[in-house]
Amino acid sequence: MTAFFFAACYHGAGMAPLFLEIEGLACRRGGRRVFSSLSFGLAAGELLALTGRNGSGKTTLLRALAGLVRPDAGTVRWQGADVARDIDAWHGRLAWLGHLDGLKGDLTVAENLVVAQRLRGGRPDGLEGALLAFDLGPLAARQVRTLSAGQRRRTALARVAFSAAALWLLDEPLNALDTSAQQGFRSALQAHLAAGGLAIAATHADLGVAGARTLELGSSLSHSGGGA
Amino acid sequence: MTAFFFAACYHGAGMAPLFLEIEGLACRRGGRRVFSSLSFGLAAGELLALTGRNGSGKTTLLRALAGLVRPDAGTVRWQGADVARDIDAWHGRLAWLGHLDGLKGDLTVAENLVVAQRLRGGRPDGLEGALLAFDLGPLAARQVRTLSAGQRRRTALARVAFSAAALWLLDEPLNALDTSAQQGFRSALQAHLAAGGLAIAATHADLGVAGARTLELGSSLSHSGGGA
Amino acid sequence: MADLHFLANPARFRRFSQRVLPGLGFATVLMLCACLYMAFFVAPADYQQGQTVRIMFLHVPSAWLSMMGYALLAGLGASLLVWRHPLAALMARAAAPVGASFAAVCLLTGSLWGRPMWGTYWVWDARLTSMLLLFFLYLGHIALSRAYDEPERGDRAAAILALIGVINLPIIKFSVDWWNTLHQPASVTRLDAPAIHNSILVPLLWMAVSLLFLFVFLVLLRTETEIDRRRLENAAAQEEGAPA
Amino acid sequence: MMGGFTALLARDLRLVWRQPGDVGVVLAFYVVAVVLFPLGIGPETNVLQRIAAGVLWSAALFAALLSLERLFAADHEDGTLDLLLLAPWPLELAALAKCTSHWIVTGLPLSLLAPVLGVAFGLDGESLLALFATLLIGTPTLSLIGGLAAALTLGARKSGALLALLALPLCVPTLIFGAGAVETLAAGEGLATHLAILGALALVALGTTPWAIAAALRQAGE
Amino acid sequence: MMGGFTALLARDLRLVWRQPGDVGVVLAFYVVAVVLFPLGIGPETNVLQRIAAGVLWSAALFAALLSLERLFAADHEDGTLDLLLLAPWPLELAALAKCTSHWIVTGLPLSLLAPVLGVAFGLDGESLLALFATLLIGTPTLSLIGGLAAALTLGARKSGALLALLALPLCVPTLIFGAGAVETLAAGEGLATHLAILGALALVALGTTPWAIAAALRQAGE
Ligand code: HEM
Ligand SMILES: Nc1ncnc2c1ncn2[C@@H]1O[C@H](COP(=O)(O)OP(=O)(O)OP(=O)(O)O)[C@@H](O)[C@H]1O
Ligand SMILES: Nc1ncnc2c1ncn2[C@@H]1O[C@H](COP(=O)(O)OP(=O)(O)OP(=O)(O)O)[C@@H](O)[C@H]1O
Ligand SMILES: [Mg+2]
Ligand SMILES: [Mg+2]
Repeated sequence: MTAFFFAACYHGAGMAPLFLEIEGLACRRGGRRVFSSLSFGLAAGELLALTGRNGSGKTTLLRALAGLVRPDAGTVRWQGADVARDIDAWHGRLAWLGHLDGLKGDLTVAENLVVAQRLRGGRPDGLEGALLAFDLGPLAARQVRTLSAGQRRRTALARVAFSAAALWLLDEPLNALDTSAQQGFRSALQAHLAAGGLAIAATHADLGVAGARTLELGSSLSHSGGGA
Repeated sequence: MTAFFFAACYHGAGMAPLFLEIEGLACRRGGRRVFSSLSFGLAAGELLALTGRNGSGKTTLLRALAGLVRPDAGTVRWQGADVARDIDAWHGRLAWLGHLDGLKGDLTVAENLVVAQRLRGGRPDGLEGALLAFDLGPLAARQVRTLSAGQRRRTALARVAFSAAALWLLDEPLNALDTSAQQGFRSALQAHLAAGGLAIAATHADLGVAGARTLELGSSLSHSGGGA
Repeated sequence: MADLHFLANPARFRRFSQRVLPGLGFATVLMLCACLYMAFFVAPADYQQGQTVRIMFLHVPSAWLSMMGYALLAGLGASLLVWRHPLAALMARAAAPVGASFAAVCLLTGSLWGRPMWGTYWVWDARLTSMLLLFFLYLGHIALSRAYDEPERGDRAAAILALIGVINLPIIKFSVDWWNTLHQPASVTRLDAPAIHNSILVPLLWMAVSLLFLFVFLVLLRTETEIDRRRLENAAAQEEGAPA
Repeated sequence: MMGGFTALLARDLRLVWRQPGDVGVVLAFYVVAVVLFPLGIGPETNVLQRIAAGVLWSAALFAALLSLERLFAADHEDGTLDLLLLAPWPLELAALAKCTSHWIVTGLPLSLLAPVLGVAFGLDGESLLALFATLLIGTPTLSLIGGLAAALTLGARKSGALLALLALPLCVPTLIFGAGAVETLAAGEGLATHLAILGALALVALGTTPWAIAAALRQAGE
Repeated sequence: MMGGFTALLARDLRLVWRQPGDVGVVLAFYVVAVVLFPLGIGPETNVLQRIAAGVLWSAALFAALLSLERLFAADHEDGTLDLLLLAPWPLELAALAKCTSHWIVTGLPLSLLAPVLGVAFGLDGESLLALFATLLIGTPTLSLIGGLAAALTLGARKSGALLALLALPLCVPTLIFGAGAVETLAAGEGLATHLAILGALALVALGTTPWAIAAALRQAGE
């Protein structure tokens, strides 16, 4: 399972206690403040579960961390350096799973993974492993448009696992997954964390990973800043 | 809550033990057989939970029941009559919730509900109740495109509850809902069943309704036909 | 530049404009009255064109102002995209319809003038067409800035368009030189001495100045309104409160 | 039954009403498209006058097609098409309602705008009236045929290529008689036959396309 | 960096390869659009010859615009645009790759097809060559400018017409010099200046639009 993580690229910087630091982050959508002065940190091997009611700002926070939404205030630091300084390098470090799966219906499952990896500038090695982890072997040659909702979600998750990125940003990863796929996701996530990776996942269900920290977004916390 | 169900329109036919009967249903997608000779029945006030692995055919079955997909074989009967005979009347009896929410981003939450009801040929009475049941009161005047994923899903569920249809067909209704919204959905569903309504819901999670029957679709069952 | 930065803050701008606007409005009205009088009663009729020459006093300044207005949009677009000046977006929103109106006036007076001069209201020559395109670019700017639900996004999209569309300005300016057309070549704005008689040139320039005052007045006034409106919208949005 | 029809029509018009700019945009596109041709051709008035009707009609066709592309696609993507398919009244009426709202929003304003542009091409009063009349009778056909093409391209993947092509050839008769009517007038003949033919084409389209559209939508829902 | 560019280009070309019909549709649209004008105008050869270049060029512009609408919209709707925004290389290159693939799929085949249609308009050999050359140099500009319009209208409330409204005015210089070149030739002058201007326009577009497109895409992702 861990075979397809380039562990070296985010391992070995053991002296830095916190990989990711968020400080005073604030976002607004459509003129409304979603959260403000949000601060927290995440160390290697840690998972942060974002919870909170519908509309509390989980998706917004994830998009702001990725740099897809420009925050009103605050900084995101990776190993001490502001990520806005070299946004391309930052993008190279993270893997994204949104509400939408980000797959091309006309390409097959395998092609989707390979293309996504090439677009990240990576080499598509170890495809088999990623497919296997999400039980996609028999579907590898199927066009994505002929897949069911859960099969598509699994493909999107396989893309994340395949990316070998240090930080996973996941928006409701368990959506549409059946129990065995949820189990597969859990082991992939645990392997990622064990290899020193970081993950932030918005979720309404229990992710089932021991030692996960939780950040609850919500009207009360979001204004005062939610410590993890 | 039950105020906006026209209970009369599907109550009072107490002599018929089974409202819905499915017999020998078979569907194929893209040349592959998804399920065949599927038979089951559902009486008034009953809930059937469709479970099964990703790709086992839950969505296909729901679409076939609604008449959106033409089955290869088999019949669907409502109070003894084949629904294919008068498909418009059949459509008038059911409420649909798909993987997609079926909402117009440019309309507000309240407008979406009213318009959907008008399109069903119904009168938009008791809107307040439907909004309240899913905690949508404060969002009623917001354009749907500015809502978060869960807020949209709640609006789609409110549309179903508002429809006063006898049969609810729900594809993964719990998707993207936070815990309190899940609770709200459960009470709405229970009220619907208590008023003599029927519901079939594809789900990977527990719906949390006592006395629900389960039909597991899957490679082993789907060929032999899954009794409930 | 320092001044611009100073005014980039909407609240400060509002204080500034409230102080300036009444005087500016008064001056604009006075000057317009004086200039219209000059243009229609003092300036002589042209020996070739007769009374129709008076259309020029409206036509030429509005052509200049509509081009200047678009250059302003481009400048505001740059300062929105590069420095994120919040005021730039509001001012661009305010300026676009004003500039579009001047472009429309230029087109209208031009074609009214064309009837007696060229025997037709409209010909598809390069100057006229590129001017029409300027009008379209204004329309595109207005449409784009209103095509988004989040006004900020409309502002930024329109700013990008303004920066690209600025290419049209030199085309308008030099179209008469690049293609030989019906339209008058530059006779005022030339490198050497203007080729117009002073009795017409002077009222023309005065007219241009007073219409410039009108332009500035309208843009400032509309910017102020935009600021108030944006504030009201934001307040309304906040009032809806924490979403359920 | 008619309740559903009017509900759908009202919904679509309300969606447009929310974005009145969208109508303006189609009109603006029309103006720009009409302006482009003289640009390419050059400013000789007699040539322009000669081809005015053809240009004004063809541009109307393009404007209609351009705005038709999304007629059903939007409903398909947000899942409301499923709700239409599941409405308890004939899908044919829904198809008709969609095409009607499209015509109200594009065909009608285009018919009103075309004569104004015709002035710039130097058309005389009678020709302008003929232009208006032919567009008013002809544009419903374009909306219906275009609606069919839009519905067909929603469905099976491969047919998309073949069937997008279908719209233009099907619209050719309307175009020929529409533009032809104005030219006939210039040649001193009456309008009546041309208008009658346009009317007949519209009736044929009205009598066939709603069923075809409904069938196409049903298979897109599968 | 270039790896990402070629990966994206290869992906888009492969998607087209999966649906070769989509290219066919654009070409067929072009043929039909070009054929429509003589139908509207009537078969007088001298008029046709006079406007041939204008028609062939304008129709190419429309064909390009029609196919541009979905350039970024498809990626936006299925979520792959987020992946492009999050790719660890400049978004400007992604914008360029998308426009390049659009040109390979439409501009290039249109340039090859136009001279063939030109024969039907009675253009002579030299004019045909001029038509081909101007289209070959001019169509990249159309793809770039159209790509910008597509990106600008992405998050906006729908409307291909808005796209056309934005793109058409910006494409006008290319159109004038493209169609003008063929006409100049007919008037006995050389092609060189026109081709040089078209080339200059293409370079200006190449030097500005990728940045503008990237900026527009970034704000659409918000
Ligand atoms: C709709 C038709 C017309 C349009 C769109 C139009 C447009 C313009 C524009 C854009 C300018 C400013 C050029 C510059 O400053 O470089 C201008 C200037 C001028 N126009 Fe027109 N024009 C039109 C018709 C006419 C007609 C019919 C006449 C008279 C025969 C005329 C006479 C002039 C003159 C004398 C100037 C001043 C040139 C100078 O000193 O720079 N225009 N026009
Ligand atoms: N358009 C299609 N063309 C071909 N095959 C399809 C198509 N849609 C679905 N299938 C296949 O049909 C089978 C059943 O799909 P369906 O969507 O009904 O599954 P499901 O039980 O709803 O799964 P999920 O839990 O993932 O939503 C799957 O194997 C899927 O790959
Ligand atoms: N485009 C938008 N315009 C205006 N407001 C928006 C927009 N998108 C989201 N919002 C609002 O911003 C708030 C946060 O939304 P967000 O999508 O981040 O919530 P979330 O925590 O992900 O919710 P969910 O659990 O439902 O996915 C919500 O109140 C939502 O209504
Ligand atoms: Mg969310
Ligand atoms: Mg499913």
